[in-house]
Amino acid sequence: MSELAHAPVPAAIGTDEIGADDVMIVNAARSLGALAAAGRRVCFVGIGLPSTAANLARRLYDPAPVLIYESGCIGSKPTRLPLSIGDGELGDTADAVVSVPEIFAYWLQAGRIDIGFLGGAQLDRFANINSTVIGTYDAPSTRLPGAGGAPEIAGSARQVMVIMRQSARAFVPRCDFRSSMGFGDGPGDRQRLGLPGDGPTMVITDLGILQPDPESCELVMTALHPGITRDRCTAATGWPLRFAADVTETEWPTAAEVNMLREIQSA
Amino acid sequence: MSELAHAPVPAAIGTDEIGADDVMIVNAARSLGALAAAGRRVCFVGIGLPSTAANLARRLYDPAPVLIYESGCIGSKPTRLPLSIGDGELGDTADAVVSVPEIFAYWLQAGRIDIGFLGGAQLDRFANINSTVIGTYDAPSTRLPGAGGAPEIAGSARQVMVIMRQSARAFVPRCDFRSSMGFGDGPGDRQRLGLPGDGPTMVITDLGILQPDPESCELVMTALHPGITRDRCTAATGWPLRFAADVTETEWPTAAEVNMLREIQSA
Amino acid sequence: MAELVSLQSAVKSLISDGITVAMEGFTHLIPHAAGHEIIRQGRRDLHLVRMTPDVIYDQLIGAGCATKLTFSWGGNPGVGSLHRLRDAVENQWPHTLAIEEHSHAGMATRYTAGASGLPFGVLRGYVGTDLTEHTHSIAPITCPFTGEQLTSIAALNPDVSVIHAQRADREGNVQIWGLVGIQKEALLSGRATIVTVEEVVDELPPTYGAVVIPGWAITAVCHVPNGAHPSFAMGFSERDNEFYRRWDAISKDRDSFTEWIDRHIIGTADYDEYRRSVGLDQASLDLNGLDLNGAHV
Amino acid sequence: MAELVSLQSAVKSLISDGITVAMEGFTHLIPHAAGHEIIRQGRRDLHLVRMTPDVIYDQLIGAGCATKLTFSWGGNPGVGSLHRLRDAVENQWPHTLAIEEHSHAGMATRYTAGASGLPFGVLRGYVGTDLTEHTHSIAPITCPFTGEQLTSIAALNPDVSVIHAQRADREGNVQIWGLVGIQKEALLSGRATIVTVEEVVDELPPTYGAVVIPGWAITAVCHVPNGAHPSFAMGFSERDNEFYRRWDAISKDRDSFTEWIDRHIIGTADYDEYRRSVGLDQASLDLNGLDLNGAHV
Repeated sequence: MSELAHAPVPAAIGTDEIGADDVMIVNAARSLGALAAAGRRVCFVGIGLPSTAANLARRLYDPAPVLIYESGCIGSKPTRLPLSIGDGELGDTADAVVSVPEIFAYWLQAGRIDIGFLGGAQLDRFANINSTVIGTYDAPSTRLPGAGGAPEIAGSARQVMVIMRQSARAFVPRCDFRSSMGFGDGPGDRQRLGLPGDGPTMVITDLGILQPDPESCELVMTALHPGITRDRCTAATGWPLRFAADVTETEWPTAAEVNMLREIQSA
Repeated sequence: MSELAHAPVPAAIGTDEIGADDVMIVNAARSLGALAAAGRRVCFVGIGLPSTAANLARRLYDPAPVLIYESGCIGSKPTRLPLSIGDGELGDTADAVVSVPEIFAYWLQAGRIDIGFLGGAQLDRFANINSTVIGTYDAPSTRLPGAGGAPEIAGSARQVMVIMRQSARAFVPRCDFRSSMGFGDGPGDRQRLGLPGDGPTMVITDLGILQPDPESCELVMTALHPGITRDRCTAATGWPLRFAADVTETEWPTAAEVNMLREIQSA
Repeated sequence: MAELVSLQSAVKSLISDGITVAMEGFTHLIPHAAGHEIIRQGRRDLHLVRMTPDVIYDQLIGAGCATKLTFSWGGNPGVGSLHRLRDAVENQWPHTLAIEEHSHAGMATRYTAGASGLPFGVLRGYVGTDLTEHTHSIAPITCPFTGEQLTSIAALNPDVSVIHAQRADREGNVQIWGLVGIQKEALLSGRATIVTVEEVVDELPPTYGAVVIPGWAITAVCHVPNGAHPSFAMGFSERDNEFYRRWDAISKDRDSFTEWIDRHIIGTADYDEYRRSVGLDQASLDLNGLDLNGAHV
Repeated sequence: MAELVSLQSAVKSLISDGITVAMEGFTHLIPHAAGHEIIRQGRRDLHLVRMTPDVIYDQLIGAGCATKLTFSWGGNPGVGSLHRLRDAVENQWPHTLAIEEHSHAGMATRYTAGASGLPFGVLRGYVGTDLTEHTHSIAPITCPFTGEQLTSIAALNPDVSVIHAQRADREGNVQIWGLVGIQKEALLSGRATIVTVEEVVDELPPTYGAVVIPGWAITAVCHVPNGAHPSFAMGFSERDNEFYRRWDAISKDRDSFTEWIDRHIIGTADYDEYRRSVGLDQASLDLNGLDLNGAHV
């Protein structure tokens, strides 16, 4: 837990400690809620942080995001957070359950997914994601799980949201391995490669929010969470981090947001 | 009805008249029964005569043929003969119902079909089938329904059985249009084109049975139904019909066969 | 997010002259009511796509709505010819009809590619047939790994895809069961989509063999009970084989066909009126006591 | 026509050293009992194929059964790393493991092509990633109709495909429901197939969302109740998340892993004995009163 845990806590929340992850998750949920309100509801979610934030948004907002899981679940409404992508709960509460080939072909590849919601081990300045290896591919210092569904989610979703804890180890100038394509080596790469989606439009971290510079496609800090300094962000970023002209401060999680998060976490 | 209708009827059958179609259907059913006994059970059937003969075989033999319909029905056991390929009865009685793309991709194309059982409007000496047009394609004298499922059934089934009424109009030297490939223009054509199946191994008609000559692939008469003369067959064939060295006579339908046929027809 | 609207307004807002329309249903769930509404609204110059044109397209073609047909089998199943289709192809009546012809496997592959967002699909098909000489939608393709030659076929993405289904809920989530045929691929390949349904319910009940398509993937859902007749909807009706037989007589002759269309389709305001006009009342389609001879045409 | 046989004899007769084996189940219905039997029979030099290697392959790899792995995501879902897989890739323990790596969409396309009798499949995928540099199974392909460049991928046709399912009847017809995942495509892509099932019944009862695969398309069906544990079979058991967490500790260390394998798998005659050995009795897997802490490992 970061110093956020010790940040002044509004009385409204009572004694409940709000950690940096809570702030990150709540902000991700808010973004999904805003996108749903704007008509971008269909969200292909990975397990872990994306699934937690997406389910929080589903409980907080109307219209709610429609959750798609790569196990073939369309419109899942789990009452408890799944440990795996294929928990029975995801199928039991889905509008439709389809095969794995179908979820990727008829739903993702066909362009029916508004938001691809991803995490990763490494993220670089052009929002490419590494979930494969740290070090070289043939002699890795750390073998990570691998790409899974991410390459095609990153390619075909109308837009991509990333949720990751920000640190110099994870936010690197260039990924050791490019598992999923963000903006490649910069402007025009996605178009050149014929990737239909807009790519990563927002990276939500435990420190704030990064978004691609419209010109350079480089991720720049556009918002900070309360109590987070620019120096802290710079230190937690492996490339010379730039800040947007108008960096905003995110709103501290409300009692309603935190209580709902606790409810789904404890379910 | 041919003169068969007036052929001497064994007492066993009582007064029930046995027509040329009955003889054709019963003989087709026998062939399916023999193939099922030899382990070739899975039969992709077209509607009409093939469906009637296949259902007769299913009721007469154990092991019985497994009936596959292009509407996506696997293992249908209809109690009454379907008028269309998609009668509800076919789905209600099936072991499995799958989508149309799946029946063609996972089941036919993958080589899981033992016997493709087809009819047609025109059949030529190399067992190619025309179900598209009589006359030229652009100005047809008769527009037929078209190829439907036949081209891929003829290509991918391990072997093909054809059931057709024999006449000089239907049994032509060369089809006006090749809707489904038999042996093309002769030996080696299927292999040259990479068609996996053996092609038509048997054509059952109201006059007898034709099979491809192992050398030339030309259809030759290998069996005649009781009371059918060679001249009759020659007159009913548009090419100089050849007869096998040992032309056999088929067995007259038994009471059991005819009674079962009447039962499924009247159901 | 599917809108629950009337069939009239769905056809009016989505189907305009000259577009490509696929109306699917493999014997089961054929969207006949939607076909009638297109005739009623006088659409012209349509490119109609369907694996098995069937009576529904015989009506549209005879009524002069179409100038092109893409299909794989054009007959009256178990009965014989589609006389209006034949008259159009053989005698250009009521006018010339361009045709593009495929096999069932080819059409299924085209819809599947379209539903998958791919520009083409691959199959083992057409080889050795004359079909290859009469379409530009297929081409040989070589496997990059084995060198084997196969057939590639262009994806189908109709401007509008129309299907009939059993049920929808108020969010427009659609439930289909029984012979699902090509319904899902045909629907998901459409740039816009219309689904007519037997009933609209608050919640879709669990149903054996059911496929559910989420409402957010559908443009319009229309409540049209018995909207598939003379085709059927498993759980709601049986195939009206007698109507298919009667259609042979109605459609054989241009005058009797035209009279039938004028009286029962052009001459009726909507599908309910059509059903009364041809003598199909609710009772005759009630599963218990279904009267297959109820179609007095 | 599927033979109903014991798991031991199915593995003995169908799985030999050096072949390619796919054992699928996307979190749901993972054929763990079959994996144990392969370890027990001491198979070596296998090429293991699976989208999500998971604990089942961590066990096979650590036990030295495999020299190659084809996969798309190799982790302990919701827990962390697969330590045996990592130890094999990072430190060649117990020996070198060659890997071929794909995306989920790519693997799904490979199985689908294999199940369809095609040598390759086509997808929009891999573009812009480094995955393309480490496999010979993908190649660019150009659409013959639009000129667009897409990705082609070689079909998968394992020598043996193994899945777990809920039910079979005496003819070996198999019924699967819930998250059907990649079960059907993985099974139908196999040159030979083994299906372990929770129960064998006289007749398959209608079940919501069920997929049925005919027995004549399957080589061997084996009755292995709870054969998916710690994965689950909808309608019979719940995922034993606690076991997945415990596996992290067991597998972290080579000695504790080896001791666990020797004691509970090599040291047991069959799956029933294994289950007693790890303290999983029937009661602990009864859906009513399921004890997620029942796995004393």
